[in-house]
Amino acid sequence: MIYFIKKISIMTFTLFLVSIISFSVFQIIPGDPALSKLGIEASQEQIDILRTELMLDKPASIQYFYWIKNILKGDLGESIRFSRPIKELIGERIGVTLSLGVYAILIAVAIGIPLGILNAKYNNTKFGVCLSIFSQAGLAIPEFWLGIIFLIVFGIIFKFFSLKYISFGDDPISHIRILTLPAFALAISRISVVARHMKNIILEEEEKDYVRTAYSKGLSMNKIYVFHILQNALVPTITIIGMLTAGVLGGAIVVEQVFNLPGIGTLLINGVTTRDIPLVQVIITYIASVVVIINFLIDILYKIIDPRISI
Amino acid sequence: MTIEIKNLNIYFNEKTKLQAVNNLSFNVKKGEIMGLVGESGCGKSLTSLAIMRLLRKNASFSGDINFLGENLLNLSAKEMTSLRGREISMIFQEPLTALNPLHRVGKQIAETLKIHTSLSKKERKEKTLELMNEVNLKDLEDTYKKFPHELSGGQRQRIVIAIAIACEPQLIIADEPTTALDVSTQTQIIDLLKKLNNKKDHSLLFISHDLDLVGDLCHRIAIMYAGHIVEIIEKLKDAKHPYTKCLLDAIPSPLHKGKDLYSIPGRVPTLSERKSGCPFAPRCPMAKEKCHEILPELLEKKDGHLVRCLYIYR
Amino acid sequence: MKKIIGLLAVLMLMISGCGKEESSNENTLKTKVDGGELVVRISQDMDFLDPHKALAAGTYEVMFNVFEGLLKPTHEGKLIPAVAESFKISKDNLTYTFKLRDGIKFHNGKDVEIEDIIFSLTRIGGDFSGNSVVKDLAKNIKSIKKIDNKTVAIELKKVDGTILSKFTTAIIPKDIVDIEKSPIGTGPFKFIEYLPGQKLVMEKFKNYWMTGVPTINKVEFSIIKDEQSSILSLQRGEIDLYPRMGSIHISTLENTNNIIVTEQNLMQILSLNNKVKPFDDIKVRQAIAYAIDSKEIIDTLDAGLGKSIGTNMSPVMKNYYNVETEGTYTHNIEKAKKLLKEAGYENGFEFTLSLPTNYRFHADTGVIISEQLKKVGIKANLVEVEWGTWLKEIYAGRKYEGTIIALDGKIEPYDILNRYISNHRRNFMNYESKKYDEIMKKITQITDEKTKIELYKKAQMILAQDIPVVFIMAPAGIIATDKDLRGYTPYPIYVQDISTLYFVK
Amino acid sequence: MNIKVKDHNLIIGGVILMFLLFIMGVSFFYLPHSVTEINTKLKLSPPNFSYLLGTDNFGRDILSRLMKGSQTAFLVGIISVGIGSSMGVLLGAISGYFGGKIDEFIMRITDAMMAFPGILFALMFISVFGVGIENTMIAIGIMSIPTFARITRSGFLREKELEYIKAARVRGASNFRIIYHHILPNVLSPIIVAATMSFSNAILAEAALSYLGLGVQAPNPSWGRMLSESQMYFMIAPWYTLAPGIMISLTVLSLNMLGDFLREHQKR
Repeated sequence: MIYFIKKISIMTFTLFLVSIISFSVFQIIPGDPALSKLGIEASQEQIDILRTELMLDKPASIQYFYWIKNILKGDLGESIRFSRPIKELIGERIGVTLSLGVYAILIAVAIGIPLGILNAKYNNTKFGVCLSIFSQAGLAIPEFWLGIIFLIVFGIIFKFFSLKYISFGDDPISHIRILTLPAFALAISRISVVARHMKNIILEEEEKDYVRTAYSKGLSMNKIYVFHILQNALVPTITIIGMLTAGVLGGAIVVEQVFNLPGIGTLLINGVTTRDIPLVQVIITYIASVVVIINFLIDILYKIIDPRISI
Repeated sequence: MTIEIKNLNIYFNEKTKLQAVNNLSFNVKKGEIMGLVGESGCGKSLTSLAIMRLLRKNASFSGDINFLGENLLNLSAKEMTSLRGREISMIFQEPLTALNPLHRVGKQIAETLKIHTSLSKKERKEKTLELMNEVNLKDLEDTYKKFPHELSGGQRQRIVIAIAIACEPQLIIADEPTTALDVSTQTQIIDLLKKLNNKKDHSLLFISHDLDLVGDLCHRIAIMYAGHIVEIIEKLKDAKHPYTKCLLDAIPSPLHKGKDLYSIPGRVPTLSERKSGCPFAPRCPMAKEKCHEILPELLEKKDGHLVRCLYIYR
Repeated sequence: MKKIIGLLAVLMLMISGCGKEESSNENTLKTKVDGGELVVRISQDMDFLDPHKALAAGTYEVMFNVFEGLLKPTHEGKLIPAVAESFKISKDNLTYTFKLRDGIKFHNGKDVEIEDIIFSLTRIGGDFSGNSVVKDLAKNIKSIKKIDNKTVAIELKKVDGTILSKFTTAIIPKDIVDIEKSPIGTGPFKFIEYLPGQKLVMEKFKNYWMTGVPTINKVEFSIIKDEQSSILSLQRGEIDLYPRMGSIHISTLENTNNIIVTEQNLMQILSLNNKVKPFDDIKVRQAIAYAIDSKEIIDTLDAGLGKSIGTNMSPVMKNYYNVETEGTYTHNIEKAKKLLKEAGYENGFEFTLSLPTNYRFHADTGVIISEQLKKVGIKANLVEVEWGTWLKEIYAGRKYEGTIIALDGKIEPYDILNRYISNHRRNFMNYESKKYDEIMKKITQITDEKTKIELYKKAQMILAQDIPVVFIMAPAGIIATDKDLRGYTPYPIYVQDISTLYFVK
Repeated sequence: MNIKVKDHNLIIGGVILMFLLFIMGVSFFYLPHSVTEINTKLKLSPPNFSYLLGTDNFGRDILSRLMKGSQTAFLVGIISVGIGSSMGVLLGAISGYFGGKIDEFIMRITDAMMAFPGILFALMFISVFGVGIENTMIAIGIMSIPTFARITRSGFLREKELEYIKAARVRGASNFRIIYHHILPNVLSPIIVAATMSFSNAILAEAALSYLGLGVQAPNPSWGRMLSESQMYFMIAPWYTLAPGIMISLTVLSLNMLGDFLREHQKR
């Protein structure tokens, strides 16, 4: 149990650091949020009223204190640009980013693992070479470029995928159909990451003694792969999924921009350009916290699955 | 004759082709415990892997290993798979890593029965408990459910042995089964192997680098050096070959009290350094000039005592 | 070849009537559809739904269909009565009496009453953080008196010839609780919902006072920031109206969609900070004006459809526009070099040209201008500036040497030209001219249309000669619509009038 | 030398990288056309004899802009890997070697930094310090510090326990000597592998940042910027988008392959 508590304390400290980084970074940002809100027409005294209203004139530490106090109370503050509670804005749009992220990770794992196994099995053969080049190519293509090509090839030429976002609640099937393209654009580079990891792990497991014992028991190669090697290989694969989350969320920001999906990625970019500091701070902390929490959960899951390590 | 190996050669083809085992010939009689002894790197483990056809892809071999009337080297992968575990089985050196960490030990024993026998699930469990009992494991039901990391080294090796004897194979190969264990467990495992060999009529090929251990356990002992068998004897004390004698001198024992311990000059040549002539010639105290040119034959001098040396029994 | 035919087709459209889309022959086969759902692409979110607070042009463009003032602008740039039926101006030009249009209703079904007008016009006074139109009006209102249930008299503090356009300020119900959450007005469309970053939806207001309008049942303003995905949505038929489209996409869309080219009330300028050396010297500014070839910029970036202009006024303003200002500084390298020599910069000079990042059009113009200036030895270092910083440092702070931006026109010519008055808050080019200030002051004191037009033209000529900024072009307004959408009426101001649109089948 | 299938990473990766380095090398001396000079009459013309890869929307030659862009790409890569590795290795060494409180603290900071997806970190950095090639490089550099720190730390932890370190300590070697002379050389190979990987990530990050309008400034050409500018013309002039996209993908592919080769080589 001590391991569990230690892990939680580490996590909270990391989250605390995350909030400090994302808060302080935006304190020294040029450009004045009040001005960009009220726009070029506003008079100076109007801007000052808004600045005091938003406590922009108080020293950073006090602002941070209030900010964290409110977050813990559940009030994430109000977006300057949309003058609406940030919790609402994120609430409306988080569904898009999460379903996109989960969908992308599922694709990456569903294709990555078999690809990794094939890579490992045909490691030094001609076929193996083509496979590994193919999976590396996935990593090499910039996500947004891939997105654009998908958009045009499947969006226009084949008129395959509609671009109008439909939420899961309204119509789950077309929700998935619409998210397929962006999810694939996001997943392609992750597939190669998963495949490479899978291949390395399998190659490592193949050398292990228990595989030789299995052979000596008279098990056929395929059975050994399925019952012994893959199971042992799957345990560390879970940590890969943890690693993917940061990359997928980062990629989602760009892919949402290309496919014009109303996720928190587009909201963030919108916030950065319009200097909507409260909104941007909350979103960045939110994304970073999601990454930290998921990695924490993966760690715990990893311990539960692997009997060798007791909590 | 359970198994007979004739002119077995094993090569490694990394950059160039290297010969690791050089036309090895020996046999193991029914119910006999045959020792295969030599310093590390002499090719003894390779031989065991060759018999099981578990050599790495970059190794090639020639010669024949006759077992149950067939040459194992010519069998197809499928035929070999059905043989392994049923007629030949193996015990490994590292009990810690020899078992799959994610499966319960009981299940790993039952797996062998599942492959080779048509016993039902319940019957397999009973047979497994029976086997665990035979290898002197305690509170069987509980141990059955345990994972490998929850058992001690000795217990784990007993599980491996249980796996090996599950289908009453003709031949069991034990590749340094006790090296990784502490001395007390070592003697228990050796006694267990002796007991099992007497009770059942399987033959045991015992591979080790510990001369003392092999001396007590085995009916016959083959001493290997740099890919060749240099001597096959029944009792260590009547060893004739200079290498065997040097090995015996190097064992600290009360007889040599007061004398400093003897150690063989030089070191074991690597694969690429092996030259023609008697392999032991460069380090042999009695080496003559001819030893460096001719590779002596392994000749049978006296009933069952074979020696590969030009000057012994002249 | 394909491209040339495309351009010809578009030019043909131009000639066939400035923007007002004539029904070509294949149209007669199609019949007008009653109702229908329309999706319009817009690029930015609303800043405020409260009409009196809204500042962003993008918001007025959309909410023009929801709110109406006492008066309402038309596509010819005139003002017609809306909530008011008629109005009289007193002899001393101080009191404006409006007669309420009878039977006019709010979207919530209630009749519009005089109290609503009084509420709307008093609400904007005091320290209410309203937009400039509303603030200027509130500053000049002395009193608002209810004459009877149908008429109201508004007394001004001092005569203002330009006040009329301020009466387009929205009239909202007096008992409204939160206008931001539920915007209610008298316009042709009723507000339904607004999801920031996604869409704003309106539906047809059945008992709108103007008969026969609107036809469309439901309008969704879909917020798509990325130009590429907007084009694709248009091609896939997911959006029906794409205002202010980039000219480069014309050839892609010409056979799948209608393309309407209009003159926009928008002036793209290269602003040179008149307080910063060497731009304080008029010769240097003139040299730059001669060095810049606006024709090449128009051909490259606006498919040749934009119009080069000589002053801060677009031809769309018709009789207010001073035609003589065109061509004051046609492209002439020798003259530019001569002027530079006279100003003492024979071997040129270097300056920083700051470009706002979120307007690719201006950034590209900067690239071309920096190349053109090289020919006369002037080195323009391009620096891209993030929009937030541009607003604070350059627009408000005036800390820059050169920048490129577009100034959108207003319905009232005075509001377009007042930026260049010396002490005006938004005079970020730091232009000071006594002569210009006097003319602008005189304009506010008179209400006679003819003399005002003369003065406007004189003001434009001064700007053309003094050239505080280089007037590059009035970019063409390109609108792409669904094949079967008709009735698009372009306005001289930044609005999308949905009421005149209809589908044909 | 019998080139075995196993070395495919080295062969293909190496060939592509040589080709790219060759292009970059040539670009220092000769460019088919001027990189900035525009002639609007030739805008968006398809690949033809005088403009091998066609022209962009200003009529500038795409090929020469790509060659010049290769300089920016490698510059961005080298500098950001330089920043990332120097800081990262230093942090990793300290926390790995000394352990205890410092290790805990540094690790928590790297955890926190790693929580921010790469692009987010660069986004924050650039919106604070402004756009431009220098800031892009620093931002991407900082982004890669945590990975280097992690790898160096695990390398140090592994080496620290080995005998030859204890032996060095017994001989009275100073901490600095041990770190510098003994441990670092043995930890170098995983760092080199990480360096190649983060070099290719830097190029991808620069492209993504330019797409969001925050990367390298006009008019000096960068692949990322060309890619983002050209996407509007995809339907009219597909070659304009494909050229930079392919260049970026090739560079990243070759670097990843070399990285894989080094990683496999390092293990044996």
